[in-house]
Amino acid sequence: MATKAEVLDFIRIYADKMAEHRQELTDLDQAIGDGDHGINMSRGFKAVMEKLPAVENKSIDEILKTVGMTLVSTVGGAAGPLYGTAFMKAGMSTKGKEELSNEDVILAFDEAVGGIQFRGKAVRGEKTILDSMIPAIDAIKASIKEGKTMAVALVEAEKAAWNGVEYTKTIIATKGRASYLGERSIGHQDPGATSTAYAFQAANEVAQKAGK
Amino acid sequence: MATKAEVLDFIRIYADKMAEHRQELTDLDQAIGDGDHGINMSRGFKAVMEKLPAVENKSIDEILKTVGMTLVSTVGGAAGPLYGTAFMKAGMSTKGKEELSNEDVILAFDEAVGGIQFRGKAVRGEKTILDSMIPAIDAIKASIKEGKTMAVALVEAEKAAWNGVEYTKTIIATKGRASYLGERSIGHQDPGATSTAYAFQAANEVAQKAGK
Amino acid sequence: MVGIVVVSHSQKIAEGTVELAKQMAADVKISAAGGLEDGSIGTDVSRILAGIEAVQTGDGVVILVDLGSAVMSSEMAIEMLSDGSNVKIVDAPIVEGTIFGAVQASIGASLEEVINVLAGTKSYKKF
Amino acid sequence: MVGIVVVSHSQKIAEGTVELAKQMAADVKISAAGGLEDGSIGTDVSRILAGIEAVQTGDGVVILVDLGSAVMSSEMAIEMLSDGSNVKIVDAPIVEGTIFGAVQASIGASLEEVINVLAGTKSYKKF
Ligand SMILES: Nc1ncnc2c1ncn2[C@@H]1O[C@H](COP(=O)(O)OP(=O)(O)O)[C@@H](O)[C@H]1O
Ligand SMILES: Nc1ncnc2c1ncn2[C@@H]1O[C@H](COP(=O)(O)OP(=O)(O)O)[C@@H](O)[C@H]1O
Ligand SMILES: [Mg+2]
Ligand SMILES: [Mg+2]
Ligand SMILES: [Mg+2]
Ligand SMILES: [Mg+2]
Repeated sequence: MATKAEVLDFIRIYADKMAEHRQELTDLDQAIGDGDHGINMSRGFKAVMEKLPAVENKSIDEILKTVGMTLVSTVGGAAGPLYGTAFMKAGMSTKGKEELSNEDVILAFDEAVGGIQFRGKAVRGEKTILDSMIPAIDAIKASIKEGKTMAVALVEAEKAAWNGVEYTKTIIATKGRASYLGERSIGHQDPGATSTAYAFQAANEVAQKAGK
Repeated sequence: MATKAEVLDFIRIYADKMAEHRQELTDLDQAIGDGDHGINMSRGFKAVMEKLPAVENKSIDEILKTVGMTLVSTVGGAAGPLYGTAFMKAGMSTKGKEELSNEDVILAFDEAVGGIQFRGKAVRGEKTILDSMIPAIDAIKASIKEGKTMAVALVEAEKAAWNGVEYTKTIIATKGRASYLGERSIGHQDPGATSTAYAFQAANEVAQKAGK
Repeated sequence: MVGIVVVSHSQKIAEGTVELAKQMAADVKISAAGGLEDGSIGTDVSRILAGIEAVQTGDGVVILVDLGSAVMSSEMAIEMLSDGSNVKIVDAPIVEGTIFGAVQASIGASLEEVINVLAGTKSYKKF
Repeated sequence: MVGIVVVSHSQKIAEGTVELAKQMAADVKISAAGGLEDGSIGTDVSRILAGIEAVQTGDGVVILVDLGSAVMSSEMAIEMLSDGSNVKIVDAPIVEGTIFGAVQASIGASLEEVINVLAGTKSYKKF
């Protein structure tokens, strides 16, 4: 379960993390891309934080859609349309909601990852966001299916996300700019998979605070 | 025959003509190119006029090479490397000369047109400079062969050049920017062939003044 | 007239490309959607959207992109239009394609014709 | 390292292209030879010559051109070098080719390898 306050908290914590890890994400992108992923994400979430007060009293779908729309026009790199679509799709799946059940949360995550796949036309194993996002969502589903709480599920999800990040070091990039490097992308950690892992870290922190 | 003073006179008169016909050449280029041929030629010859005083006491080849080098770096369009190479090649063929015999003049023209062909890889009939230049040079050769004076030869040359300009209206461009228009280039007069006809007009005027 | 939008991560590239295209086709409907609002490098869906709207006369619009996120951002912009059915992203070299496309559009070619010419740009030989 | 010269009629295009390439390959040897000395549109043999000299380390130089006289001007610049044998004009899209070429050059590819990669740029699919 997730209240609107928790959703807002998630956005704020994620935004903080993007500011905090700006240099790390940028350095990762420097190695296999154009060295802007941290700049992009922190710029995008700074804009989100400016937009948030105007919508925080609206329903969850409006909040998520605003986040998505803001990212799309401010991130500046591939992460903009990708995370932007993810938040917009998640928003569309929570229409009118003031609170999300576990099923709603799972649906929202499914829509988010579906949005990223629609937008980026990538599959798992191409050294992208998907390589941490898909295992994390799978972990949530498995945990909830086993009857665990969302708080426990998100611990597993974060773990799975970071494992996914580690996995990106072992594979070749076939989507995005890192693909220009071909074989040489192997050995490097994907910046987008990393920024996604921070999203699950943020969600996990919110859930642990709420203790459910 | 051509004295150094006549060569200098030719350059000055041609420069004047490029300034005078700036708009006309630009308008022609507007129709089938990027609308800069008159701007290019007048800018190039303005720069030539600034360079000329420093070399006017040197030998003819030095003068012609200076004109070529100047055009190459100031014209800015295809006409720069083309006319630039023409003047440079003509210069190289007149090494050390203080005066040109009719044979020297013909050799210089042959080298000039050869330079344009080397540089632009075009042949006659592609709607370029060559379509007025080649018939003009052929006319000079024919006249001289018939025992006529250079002054008479240049009257014929100018006539042939303008006929060549007219001919460009009937053909499709297959070299240079006008070729981007394909069939639509038919019916339009080639700007480069036109600026070349003015060169023969200038040469003709010099010869008539000298009366030989 | 078919409109053209030049989507580059670089404002300079987008603007410079538009300038070259206008030299060849002064009256073409073309807009530069380059970089982010503050001039830094990237692509911005709102700028692309504004670019499309500025050149759409009803005859359709082609979008030329440089690389990477330019494609995804352009796709999003098209989706945001009330009717994006005659707005097409074309896979052609951004500078060269824009110039050839502008020449075609300015002579009144249809959207389909412009797209066809652009498809051929890749095989055009520069020398 | 193989050097790259970006020869465009537009100073903005040349400069913007160099910026994008440097984003992907910060240490690449690259120079912009765009427009005329006064910033207006055109190509200038002296600027190209200076551009080549600025990036030639002995490992060779590739020149990317936009269109029209950019090729002829680059050829003249090469002829004016005392040894232009390892300076090559490549037929590749100017923006896209420069970025791919910069990535290759920065990882220490040879002149031949860079030229090969650039030859493949035309068949690269943007989407
Ligand atoms: N088609 C795609 N699908 C999913 N993720 C992608 C795709 N293309 C790129 N990415 C992700 O985006 C990240 C780069 O984002 P960012 O640096 O912001 O964009 P850009 O490459 O445009 O500079 C990559 O590390 C990768 O994870
Ligand atoms: N390959 C070529 N060979 C001979 N002449 C050419 C060639 N390409 C272009 N030209 C001539 O150059 C003229 C255009 O010159 P200009 O406008 O100065 O150059 P640009 O096309 O670069 O703007 C054309 O009208 C044509 O006569
Ligand atoms: Mg990046
Ligand atoms: Mg980027
Ligand atoms: Mg011109
Ligand atoms: Mg020009």
